[in-house]
Amino acid sequence: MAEPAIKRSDESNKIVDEGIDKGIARLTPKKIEQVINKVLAAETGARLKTYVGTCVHCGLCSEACHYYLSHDNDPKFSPAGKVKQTIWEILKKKGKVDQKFIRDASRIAYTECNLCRRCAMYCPFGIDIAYLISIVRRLCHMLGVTPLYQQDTAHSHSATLNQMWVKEDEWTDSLFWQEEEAQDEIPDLRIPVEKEGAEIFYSVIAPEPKFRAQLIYQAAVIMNVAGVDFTMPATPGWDNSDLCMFTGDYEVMGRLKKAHFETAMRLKVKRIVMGECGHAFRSVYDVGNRWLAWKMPPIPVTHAVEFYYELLKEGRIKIAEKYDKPVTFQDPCNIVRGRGLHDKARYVVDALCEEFIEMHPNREHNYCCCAGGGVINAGPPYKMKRIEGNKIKAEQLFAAKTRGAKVVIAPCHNCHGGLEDIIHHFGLDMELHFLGDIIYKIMEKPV
Amino acid sequence: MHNIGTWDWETGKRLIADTGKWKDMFDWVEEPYVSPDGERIVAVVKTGEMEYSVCENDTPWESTFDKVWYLRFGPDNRLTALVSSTGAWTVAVDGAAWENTFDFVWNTKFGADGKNITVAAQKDMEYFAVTNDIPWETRFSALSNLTISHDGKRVAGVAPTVKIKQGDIFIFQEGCYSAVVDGKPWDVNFVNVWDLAFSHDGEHVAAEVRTSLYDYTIAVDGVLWDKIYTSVWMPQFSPSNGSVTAPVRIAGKWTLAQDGKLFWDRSFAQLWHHMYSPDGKKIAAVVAPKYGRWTIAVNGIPWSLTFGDLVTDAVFSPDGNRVACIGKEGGKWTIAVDGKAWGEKYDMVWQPVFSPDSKKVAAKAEKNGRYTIVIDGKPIKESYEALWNPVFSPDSEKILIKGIEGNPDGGKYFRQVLPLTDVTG
Amino acid sequence: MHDIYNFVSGPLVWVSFIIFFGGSLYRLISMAVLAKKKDVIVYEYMSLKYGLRSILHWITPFGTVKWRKNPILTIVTFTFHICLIFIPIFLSAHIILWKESWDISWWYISDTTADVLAVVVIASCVFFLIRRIVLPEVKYLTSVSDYIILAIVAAPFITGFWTYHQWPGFKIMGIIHILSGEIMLAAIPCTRLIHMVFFPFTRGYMGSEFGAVRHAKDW
Amino acid sequence: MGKRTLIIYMVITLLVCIFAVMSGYSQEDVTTVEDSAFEEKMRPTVQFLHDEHNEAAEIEEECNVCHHVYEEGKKVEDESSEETECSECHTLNKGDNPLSLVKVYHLQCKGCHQKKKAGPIMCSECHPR
Repeated sequence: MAEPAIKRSDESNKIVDEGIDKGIARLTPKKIEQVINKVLAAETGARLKTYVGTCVHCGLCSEACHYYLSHDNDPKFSPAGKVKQTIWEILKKKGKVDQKFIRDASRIAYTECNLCRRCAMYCPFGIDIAYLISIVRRLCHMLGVTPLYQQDTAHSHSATLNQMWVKEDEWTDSLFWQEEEAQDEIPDLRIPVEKEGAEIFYSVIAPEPKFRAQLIYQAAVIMNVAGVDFTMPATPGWDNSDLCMFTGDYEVMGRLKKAHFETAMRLKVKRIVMGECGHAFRSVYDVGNRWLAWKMPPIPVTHAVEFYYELLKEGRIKIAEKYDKPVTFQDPCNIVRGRGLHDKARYVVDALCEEFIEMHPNREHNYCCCAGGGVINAGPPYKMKRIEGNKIKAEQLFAAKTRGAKVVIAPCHNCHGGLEDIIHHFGLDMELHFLGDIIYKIMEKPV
Repeated sequence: MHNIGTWDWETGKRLIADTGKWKDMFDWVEEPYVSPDGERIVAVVKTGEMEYSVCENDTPWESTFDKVWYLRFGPDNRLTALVSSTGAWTVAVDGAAWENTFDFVWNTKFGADGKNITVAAQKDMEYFAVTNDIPWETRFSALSNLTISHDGKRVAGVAPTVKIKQGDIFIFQEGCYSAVVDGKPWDVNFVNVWDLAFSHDGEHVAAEVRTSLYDYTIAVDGVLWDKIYTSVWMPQFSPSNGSVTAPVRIAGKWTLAQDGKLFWDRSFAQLWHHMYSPDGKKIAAVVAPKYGRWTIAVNGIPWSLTFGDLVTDAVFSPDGNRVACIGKEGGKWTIAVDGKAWGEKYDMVWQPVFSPDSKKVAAKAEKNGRYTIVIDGKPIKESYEALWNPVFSPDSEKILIKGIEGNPDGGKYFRQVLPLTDVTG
Repeated sequence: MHDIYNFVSGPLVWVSFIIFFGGSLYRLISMAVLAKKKDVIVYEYMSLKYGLRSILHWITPFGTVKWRKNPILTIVTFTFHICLIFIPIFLSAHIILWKESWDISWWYISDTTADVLAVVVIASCVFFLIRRIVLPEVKYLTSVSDYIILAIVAAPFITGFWTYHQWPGFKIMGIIHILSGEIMLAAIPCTRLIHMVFFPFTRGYMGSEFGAVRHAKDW
Repeated sequence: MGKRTLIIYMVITLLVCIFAVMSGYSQEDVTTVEDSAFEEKMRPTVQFLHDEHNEAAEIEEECNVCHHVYEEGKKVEDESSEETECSECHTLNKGDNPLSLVKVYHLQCKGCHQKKKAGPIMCSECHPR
């Protein structure tokens, strides 16, 4: 295979999204102005003002953004370029913008920025562009102009406290089902449900019981083999994911985090361990908890990467035979820029795999997967746009491949979803796994 | 707890079961549960290939099931379990299964005297509640927030009342949910309905509702407060006058409102889990007086003691004059009573318990993997492998301690009644 | 001429310094007050250690990935900013004026050095101007105000250079030089030049969030 | 005092004397402002046509407008100091900032010009290229 092929569809701006289009149809310039000014007055302050007043329009953030790099350096996709098209204009016009403007702002904020915060490391002033785009999303939410699929997810969150309309019985039943499946392999395996006083509450995102139940299975095997005293709840609050954080529905975001942490408190666990998901970590670690006035998570949250690190370091799981295919590693924004887990992740990868090939750039500087920040949740209408918006990731993966990498490890659901599409679309022909997949495969298990 | 006066309050220690032996008797023993009076200790055990039962005081039930979970004792010391046989789920009470079976049951709830047992159930993808083996006649496409009245006679939940397809966001936003009381939905729909609360007499239900994506308020028996807020938390009925109060969010701060009017004159960075004293004269709530600091406010006035991590499980004394809660600071847990924290810090503490005369507070606490009971800040001498919440005698002079001594393999479960003079000097 | 000179070198200096210091202080205080009211988390997560850690990396040439990836820009930016502050403070002609008015003085650089550095600043401004016109990602962000700000910054150096070399019209240029310096000082709190004052806070806050909360580097 | 320092002092004194004598001779056609204390010049020497300046300033008879003598902080009205270099009184002590002398000169010339609103006041007007 040569260089990744560039297939650009200029159709991306003509994408039909009923959520946005119908939302726009309900608006009037007067309503727009009213809502914008009300929200800005009530919810923004020194940060917005200082960031906008400090930006010297130098363009240095541009090369941080995978959208910009993937769109042949089109300035409209640069971080500051997106800010210019949205919040600058809103502030300049004091909210007197029309429906078309809001339509574009919604498209930019929800589908052309993953809030990955890489640009904060390229702006000399450390201007938090993800925060500025989040304000635009908040405004769009308050105006009712959100991508349909994302909004539906937000509705699911509000009605069921999980992301995928999973009903209370379905959740518990899927745990029983995975327990039973896994008992075929390890007869005394148990997924303890509602075990008060366990050491750990293992929390996951709703796509796991819904589509990727094998991840629960694998986690159960790892937990059981390592002798971890864990439990999973039988009540809402089991899901740690949070698309409301990304649509801008902070009130429901808070409700979700409250349910999650209060479930941990009710179960009297010492900490929460969560599966390989990035955005959920962001929401429990430094976004959702803050909205509720918890300065730090009231019950500590350990991400799977760090948890695997502990298990391997303490020798609680042993590797029967190292994974022999050469691997590369995708550093997810929310646990690397968001939690500095890159070194622990490398410890885990080195402990599991024969050969590890770095992607470049890596660690805090890794390129975003282009799926996070709610973008993949904007659904099928934006799929091609999302894939084409990350040509640079294909190039980065391809470079790792030419140096021998056959497998990509992505310890985050969004990264996983994003990379899966990129690998497929650009014909990269690489395998894609979670860390848990590999641990499960190569760990020593009781016979 | 029910009929507490009839329990055995004779001072002394009694071996109830040699739980350490259970591991030899069964391939599979789950974590034990103890009845409120401490007379029974039970656990889910495996009695054969794909065959589970409940072991009670060293003896398994005669009935076996494909799966048993959610062992819960009612206030009257009856034991319930959620059981399935050949794919059909039901409730077993002291080993006797209900006649009706379902595709799934969960969320067992008890009325104050334990007579009324309610679960949420699903059959043929339809959802409803079942009380004492009697299911609701009406069924819904989902059911959540199952809530029972004080006596357990009435049951409410939240259910979709308009058929909605996934992805139809605009229909959702018109309002497709309502509260359902004893199977009968309110005749008004909301975008969302969350926590419900029954009035003390069980006659009325109040609910947190969202009437659009942005407008939150409280609905009482389906009638909205005339004020809207940017968010609300769970409402409560006053036991004395039947008014409804709820934490409400105004301009980014939380305060307490009563029947749609501001009730407390100060606001907080957070305010939730408010509760009435038994006489209804006082309200206490968990609050954050400033960002990242947590405490209890009584009638709107916060304690000066605050915790950085969290405050939870607050409880009023029976006379309504005292409040105790769990507080956590720097990863360590303790109990605070009336604004003063116990000196000792623990790895975990459980909800504190007041004596009937309101003078003493006891709590289960964990340190270095061992459990003990702490009374007014002082731990009792013994520590345990497993322990359940203590109970004060009706005359407040004794305390019932239910604990497993020894290591888990050789553990023995004792029921012990201690005079308080002994333990606290 | 005397009247004009006396005016620009007397009362206007006062005015510009008052606007500069007073204005900057006002911007700082109003930011702090507003943050206390609306962005309390900024105070909660601000960390001296991690804030400084980030600031130090960013004010060190080639101390960040960004600086290393763009060497020419890094050199220009750093020399520009250093000279911009260094020249006016350590120029002998300015110090003589301080000496005459307040009888205070300090170390100064030779006029030849100053002359060379002034060329560096002017050249840097030209570099920035060309960047703005030529680079699409910068051009896209550029508004008229950006050119005006650049002109405000370049003007004192161009006019100073002109006056020093006594090119035609240097007397008028001398007046313009003083005036342009005053305009620049006064413009700092009123324009995006405030970035000079806000830098430690924006960078420090991001450094704190990255370092103290998220245990990661932001450079 | 070391030998070396002594020699330097002697040389300076000698130079000053020569200068004083020479300037005495050229009194009639002073064209620049010179002071032996300025060893290293930061700016070109100030061009100063003594007589023309005084004529224009109408101070031909009043030498002590510039060549003043101060005693105990008071200007002595009928004395003047034509024969003395400014730096003799406005001494540059060891370690003194040379700017102190510059300041004196500047205030003398520029100060008066500003007061009278006549004559040059900006740097390059007096220090030409």
